[in-house]
Amino acid sequence: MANVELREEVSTQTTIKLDKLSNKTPFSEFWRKFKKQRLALAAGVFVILLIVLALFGPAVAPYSSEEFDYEHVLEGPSLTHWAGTDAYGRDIFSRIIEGTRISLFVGLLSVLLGAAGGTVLGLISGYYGKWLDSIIMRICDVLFAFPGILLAIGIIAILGPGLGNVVIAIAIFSVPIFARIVRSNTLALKSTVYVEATRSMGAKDRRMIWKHIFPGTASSIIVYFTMRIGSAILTAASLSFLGLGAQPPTPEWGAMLSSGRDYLNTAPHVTFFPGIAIFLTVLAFNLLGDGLRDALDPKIKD
Amino acid sequence: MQMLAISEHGDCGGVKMEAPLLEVKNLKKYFSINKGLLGRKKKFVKAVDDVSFTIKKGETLGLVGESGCGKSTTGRMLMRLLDPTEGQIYFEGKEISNLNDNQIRSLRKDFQMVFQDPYASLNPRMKVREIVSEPMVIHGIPKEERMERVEKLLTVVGLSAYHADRYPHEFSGGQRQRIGIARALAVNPKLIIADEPVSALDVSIQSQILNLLKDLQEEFELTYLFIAHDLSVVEHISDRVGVMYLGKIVELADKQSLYQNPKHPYTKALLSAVPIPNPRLKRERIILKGDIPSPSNPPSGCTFHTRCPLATEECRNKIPQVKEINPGHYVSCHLF
Amino acid sequence: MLKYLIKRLIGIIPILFFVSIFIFLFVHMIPGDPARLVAGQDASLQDVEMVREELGLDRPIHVQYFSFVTNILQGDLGTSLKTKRPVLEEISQRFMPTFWLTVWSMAWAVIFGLLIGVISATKRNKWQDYLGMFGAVSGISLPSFWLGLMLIQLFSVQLGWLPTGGMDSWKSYILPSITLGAGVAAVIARFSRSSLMDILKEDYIRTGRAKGLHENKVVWGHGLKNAMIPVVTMTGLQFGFLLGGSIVIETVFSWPGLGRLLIDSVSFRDYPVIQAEMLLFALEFILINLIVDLLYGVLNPQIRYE
Amino acid sequence: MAETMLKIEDLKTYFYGDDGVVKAVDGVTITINKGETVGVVGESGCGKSVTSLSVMRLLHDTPGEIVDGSIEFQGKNLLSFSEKEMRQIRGNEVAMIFQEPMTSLNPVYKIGKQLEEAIQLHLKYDKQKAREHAIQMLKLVGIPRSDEIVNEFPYQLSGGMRQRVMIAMAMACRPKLLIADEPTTALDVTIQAQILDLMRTLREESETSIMLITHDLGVVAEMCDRVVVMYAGKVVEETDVYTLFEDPKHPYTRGLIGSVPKLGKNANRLDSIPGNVPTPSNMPKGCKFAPRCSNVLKVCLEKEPVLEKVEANHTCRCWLYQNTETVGV
Amino acid sequence: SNNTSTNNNETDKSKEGSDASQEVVKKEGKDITIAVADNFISMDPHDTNDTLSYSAQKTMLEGLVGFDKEMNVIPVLAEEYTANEDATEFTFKLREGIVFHDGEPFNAEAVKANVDRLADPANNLKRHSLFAIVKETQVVDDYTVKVVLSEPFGAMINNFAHPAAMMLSPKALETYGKDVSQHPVGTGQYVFEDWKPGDHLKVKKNESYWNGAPNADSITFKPTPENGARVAMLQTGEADFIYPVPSEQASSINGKDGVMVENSPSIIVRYMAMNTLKKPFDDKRVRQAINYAVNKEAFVKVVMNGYSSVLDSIIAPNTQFYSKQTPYEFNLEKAKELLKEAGYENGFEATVWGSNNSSSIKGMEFMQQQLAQIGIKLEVVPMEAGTMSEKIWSVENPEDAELELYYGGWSPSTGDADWGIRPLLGGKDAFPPKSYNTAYYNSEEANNLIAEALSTADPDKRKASYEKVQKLLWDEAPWTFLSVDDTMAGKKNYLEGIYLLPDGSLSIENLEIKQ
Ligand SMILES: Nc1ncnc2c1ncn2[C@@H]1O[C@H](COP(=O)(O)OP(=O)(O)OP(=O)(O)O)[C@@H](O)[C@H]1O
Ligand SMILES: Nc1ncnc2c1ncn2[C@@H]1O[C@H](COP(=O)(O)OP(=O)(O)OP(=O)(O)O)[C@@H](O)[C@H]1O
Ligand SMILES: [Mg+2]
Ligand SMILES: [Mg+2]
Repeated sequence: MANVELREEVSTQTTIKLDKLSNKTPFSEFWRKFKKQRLALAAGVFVILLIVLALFGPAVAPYSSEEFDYEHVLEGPSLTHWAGTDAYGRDIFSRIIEGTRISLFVGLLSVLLGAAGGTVLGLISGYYGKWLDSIIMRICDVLFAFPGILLAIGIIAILGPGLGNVVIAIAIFSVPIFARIVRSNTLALKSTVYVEATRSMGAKDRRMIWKHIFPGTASSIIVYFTMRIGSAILTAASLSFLGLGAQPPTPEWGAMLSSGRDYLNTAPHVTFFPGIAIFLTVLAFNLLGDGLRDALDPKIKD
Repeated sequence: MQMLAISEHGDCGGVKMEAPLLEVKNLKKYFSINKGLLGRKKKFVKAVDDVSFTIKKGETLGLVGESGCGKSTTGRMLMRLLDPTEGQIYFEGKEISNLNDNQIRSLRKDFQMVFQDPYASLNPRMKVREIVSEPMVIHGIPKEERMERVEKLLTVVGLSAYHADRYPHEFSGGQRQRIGIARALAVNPKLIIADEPVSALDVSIQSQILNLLKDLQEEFELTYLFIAHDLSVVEHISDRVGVMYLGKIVELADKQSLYQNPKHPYTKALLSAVPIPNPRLKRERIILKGDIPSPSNPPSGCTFHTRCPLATEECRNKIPQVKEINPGHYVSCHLF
Repeated sequence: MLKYLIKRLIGIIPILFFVSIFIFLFVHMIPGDPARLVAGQDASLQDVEMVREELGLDRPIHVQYFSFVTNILQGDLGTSLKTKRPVLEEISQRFMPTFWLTVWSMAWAVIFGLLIGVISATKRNKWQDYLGMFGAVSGISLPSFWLGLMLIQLFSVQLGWLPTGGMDSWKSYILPSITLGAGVAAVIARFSRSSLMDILKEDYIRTGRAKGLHENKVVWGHGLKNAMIPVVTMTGLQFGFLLGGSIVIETVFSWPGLGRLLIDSVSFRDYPVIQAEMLLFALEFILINLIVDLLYGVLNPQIRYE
Repeated sequence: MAETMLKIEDLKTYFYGDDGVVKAVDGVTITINKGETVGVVGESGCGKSVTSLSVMRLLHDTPGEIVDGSIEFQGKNLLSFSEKEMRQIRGNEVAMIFQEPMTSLNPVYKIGKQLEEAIQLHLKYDKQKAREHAIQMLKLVGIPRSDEIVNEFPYQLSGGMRQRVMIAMAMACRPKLLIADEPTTALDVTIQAQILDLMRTLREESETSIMLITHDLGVVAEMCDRVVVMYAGKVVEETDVYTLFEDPKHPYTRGLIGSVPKLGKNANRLDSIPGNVPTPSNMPKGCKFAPRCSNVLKVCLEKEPVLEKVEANHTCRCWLYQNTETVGV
Repeated sequence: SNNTSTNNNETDKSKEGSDASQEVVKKEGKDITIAVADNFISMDPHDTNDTLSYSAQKTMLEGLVGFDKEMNVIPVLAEEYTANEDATEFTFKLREGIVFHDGEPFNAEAVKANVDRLADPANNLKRHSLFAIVKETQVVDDYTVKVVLSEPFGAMINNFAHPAAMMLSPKALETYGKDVSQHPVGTGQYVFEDWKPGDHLKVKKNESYWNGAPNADSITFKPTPENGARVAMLQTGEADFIYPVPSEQASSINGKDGVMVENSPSIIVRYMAMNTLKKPFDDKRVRQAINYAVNKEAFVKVVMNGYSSVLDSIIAPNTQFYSKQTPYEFNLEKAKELLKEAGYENGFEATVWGSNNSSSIKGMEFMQQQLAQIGIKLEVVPMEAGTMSEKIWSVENPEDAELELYYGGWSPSTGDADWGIRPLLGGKDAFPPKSYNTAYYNSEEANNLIAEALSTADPDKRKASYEKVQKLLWDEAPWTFLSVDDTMAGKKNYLEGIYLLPDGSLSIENLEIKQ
């Protein structure tokens, strides 16, 4: 009898309609906030464009990036060569298009590796705490204590030059950054009531970490990920500037910038266009990151 | 029939008066806070300091006290979310305070918790269905059964099945608290520890939840440890009530004697401090002076002596013992 | 407070220990034979061996580490393999230029960054905010060496207002510190904006307004001091960025600082100099962050007594 | 008739947010006389705080805007005041105590400085005098060692003490009107009793008018002369405190009083108002309370009732009590 | 020796677009700033092995004898010198009345102190090797000094002419000890003022210089590694003279702002060495094919921006005993044919190593493009100096060498053929790590010819041998022969008498400021 009564009361109590709020998934919520940010949206479109370029670039590029023409070196922008030609008479526009793939590859892959490593370390460190935490954090401190570029120079000196090693170098010094962010997020999430609730049900560590804590850190990881891509591209460019980056004739933007810097007053377009490409790309990733941050999690900061 | 399944143990439980469902003996929890160079000199927060009580099957024990007096810490120790510094906890006669994490895990389904903050206690990234079925996943209940049961549970707590595929943020506070309760009920617990389950809710919603908890208790023969700071709420829901002050239970009695005939000066003051929603009722108030002392630096003797209007020299120096002044009425005060 | 300081200083020791091992291994892992580089082009194989022995590079690595550490503890950083001058002297001469460059960069970055941040936060979603933030994001998005070269072109070559490099007058600080500080200013601007925006939502800001305080006083007095707390921490971390940035910027602006010395020593495999310099970087970074933590205590009274 | 201190008439404060317009305050009328304490009760989100912030004109940092109505303070329309004029009123003639004592004090400044700021600004005291006055105020609100406390930071104080500092700050310039927005919600019962006691004493001494916002009917019963009940941005009932508890008219008020567990009354079940407070995005047409009302009429679902006098000194917004003539209006 | 004199306007490449009648710009004061590409390492001539440091030292220090522009030995601090028959005793008659900058008299004692310092192996000086043969230095009288050798050595006077034998004040040697490298005290035109490593080195006019005070009041050397910055310094007048001028910018700055860029052929050769121990480079036809496949004119134009000339022997024309060979003309057909003969019809893959500065990267990239035309895929690996030394000069066993192709340059500092050939292609004894035979080229015939040339002092015989060896090596093609660099310096047009010597060192003695 009590049963029936209970049910009746229940039915009268649930008169509120949820329909108006329907389909508010976390994603739609995110999208609603994100699409209001014009700049970030534009940046997102630009990034997508870059990715498309990276995938199909060589097909669209008017020339091959290695096609040299010693008769037409260092020519300024014209109808035939939209961004002019470089010291070997190669079409700078085509090279920039092809370079998109490389810069994105370096940016994405290095940060991806760094984020993966850092996330795992951060989760472990934050979740288990104690000596594990101390050790991981001390290592991060040590890595932190050195300027990123310095570490990269050293790592490349050890591993040898080349894009692959640039990726590894950037990944390595991205690790502590992600580790710290994820750790602090983990610490915060670990003490949330819902994680405690799960623990009180008897969940194992693995479940707690992957089902409850990791998804909670995901938004900061994504935001940071986007922003770090920008700095990874810049670091790669700096390394190329110091002669430690991509190998010729790879049309890596930083390498193009670096090799063109001797023509700064004779043929400024050789540095200008790759410089703009780097600037716009990094800008786009930063703006996108900003937008994501505002939409995903207003609490994380630089 | 499924309803029966949920109340399984309630049916066969019967009345076993002899052994209490839960027995707590001399429970203590000291949090250490590092002070001094390299943390060598340890300082303690005596969050819970020598607490003993029992809860019988099917009854509700209310625990009241002001903020920071150790109510939640007690609750969390019972849930084994915290390890007691000292003391024993017996569940159905079996000591659970010395089990390790793995051993306790399977026992966890017998006691569940309802949390104070309905906004924070649900993972915002999970759908209601996942939230409610999570304890079942953890305790290995097969999928088909889970799905069915989630919907049943939602109905039981006054929501409907079609809420299952929504996210917590789409619900109001009261509804979320219902989801939390549904989750707690999912694995047929015997004991529910409710840590201020209504204090974050509006009055009109609070009464809904209180009614629901009462109904569920009746239906599933649940046992509650009900933690709250609102004396009227505790009075409403509990059979027996314990009053805590600075990590200690200062008075513990059945509801009637405690509210009608409070013994401890603190209980008296507390009761008189509650504003009564009746403008004509002008009561004699005992306004306590001063603030609640910090548990990291508790007063000597009776911890209440700094605010007690009746404090004597003895109170300052001697820690009072718990005395049973009437059958079932325990007080810890030098006056008795 | 003093206790805290002592505790923190003691806490540095294990980090430095890790750092020293790390540096040592790191430096020795870099391929390249300093003995050959020291001996020079004309050297015979025997000469190289002699140099190796003279430099102690033929000893087992742990012995080398041990003597490295004991020497350091005795205040002896060794002698440069390249110039044969004491490393201490080598580094101390290069320290001030980098120090001042860093300080000036940081100074303008903090001032401008804060200014932009505060304006953006108070003029939220107005054109000032958009302009400020676009500028800030641009600041982080520019390759610093490119910015440096462009500034030289514009201000030195075209306009002839400022020197291209060197360290002769206050004027020579302008371009390098702008270049070096741009990224940091941008980070500070963004950070202080979001920090201040959070703070301005706090209850005590409302309290300030309810008291009848002028809006400026609320923002600059009550808001900023609180907003500074996280900004200060982050600024400390940016020093690391500056130290790293100086490596590139010093090359561009021919700055006689540690960054260039490091590049030179790395290519010469001048172990003692690299080691000492990396140790110095690490120590500097750690100390700055210690100072930042103390500053944090000054800003945040609650920390003080812990 | 007593002197009118504050007269809020048909105040409408809307928020323009992501999901469109939120009518947080949608036609609120409250009058407070000199020396009177008026309670404002209602569930969370019904617009109590927004009403008080509207009076203080402190909405400019939110997407909120006063779109209609008038707020008269001592006969002057506050809505026509410039920001500068408002600053002279704020903290001076009208002061406010906020809900959260823990966060309403600036953590980085000493208590003394925070108190003196307003004193120096409004009373034009010099530093020395302002300090003395601050210490005096702290003594008045019963803070022991007040000359030391002025040199301490908020984190060194307990919640009750901070709330007392807030009260001292609000009272420092002898305001004519004090708006207390849930001043005791965050505090423990014994501390709440202290604070309420203190407010009562202060009121008696200084004849300040008080607008006391709360959702605790016990506090209302204890403190107020008159009570305004709000629901979903609107005043639904207004009367003196005795009538409210003895003869509540509006079904919401009745439900509210019934759902509070009362000390000593041992009911097995509480009355409860079913359903939830409507959210801005699914505001019902007609009477906002209709979906939860046990006495719902057909008209309730279609048309919004108006606030109308049902007895002398008792107004109510409910179709059950509406005259047919007014229905037509 | 036939080092051609450095005629600034000898080549007209630099003159394109330049206005020769450009007005002489105004110079405030007589303080000269010279921007250079690198840091100075030491100011102790006895312990120096880089040209740049010597360039600076030469403003302050002098030797007993020196070289003139044609690399002839001329007296400087010594009025005359004599050697005994069997070349074991060299006697110098010193110029009288000269004092060091610190007031110490320059006399036989001073010379003895310097030579003894150099001769003592315990001092561990980098230039000890040049004087290891000295047995004893005797003070004959105040102004006569006699150096006795332990064995006969006819070319000893050249060692004395080397900057390594410049004289330091004995007092300075005593007071500063090793630190004399920070405090050079000599007899030269300029007096050391201060040196902030990495920032600047400043010398000021020596008013009492024995040969008349110099023209400039002071000279400040500023190491400016970044090309653009160095050029900008010259443009803005922060520097009065810079070197090297990056060839990329030479024509654009020349003739503007009173800037003159001066270039002249150096003795620096650019080449790509091929490891002849390794397949496929062990096959002469492959090596020749590569030589045919590279368009040297294009190399000069693209990589060197026109500021170099095509290399037509293994040594530069300004080097002693140079003999011109018939260049491998650019002929892809022939190259492909040769490859086919060698069995590499479809080309092959190889890796080229080189330094990581931008011009070297550019050169390697050019090689990559050129060789791609005959199906050879080059991987370009720019290496930072330390790594390269590890990769190339740490390999003890030639068979273990990973090196396939090495892109580099060589400047025979002594300006003679021996030093231009033997360290680079002189057989096993020159293999890394001993020396610079990165081609691992070892031919009996060539080794014999080199030895033959060394075994005689007769210039004609030597010339004949060197002619033969050049012809042989040209045909053997252990290198891809590329170009001879120009020295590139930029100056303001009020400066005269300052120029670069073919070996890239700076000559400043006759500096004049024209106003
Ligand atoms: N993890 C911890 N570390 C240190 N001290 C703690 C910890 N958890 C709780 N405490 C302290 O223990 C005391 C009791 O806390 P507890 O949360 O049990 O109080 P409570 O009665 O539940 O209070 P509230 O009504 O505010 O929830 C408090 O003084 C608190 O500061
Ligand atoms: N800054 C704001 N931006 C948007 N909406 C707001 C803002 N402040 C308040 N509101 C809206 O105004 C309505 C009324 O809020 P208000 O704070 O006045 O409620 P309240 O009655 O004081 O509730 P409580 O008892 O919880 O303090 C709420 O529905 C809220 O959503
Ligand atoms: Mg609690
Ligand atoms: Mg409110």
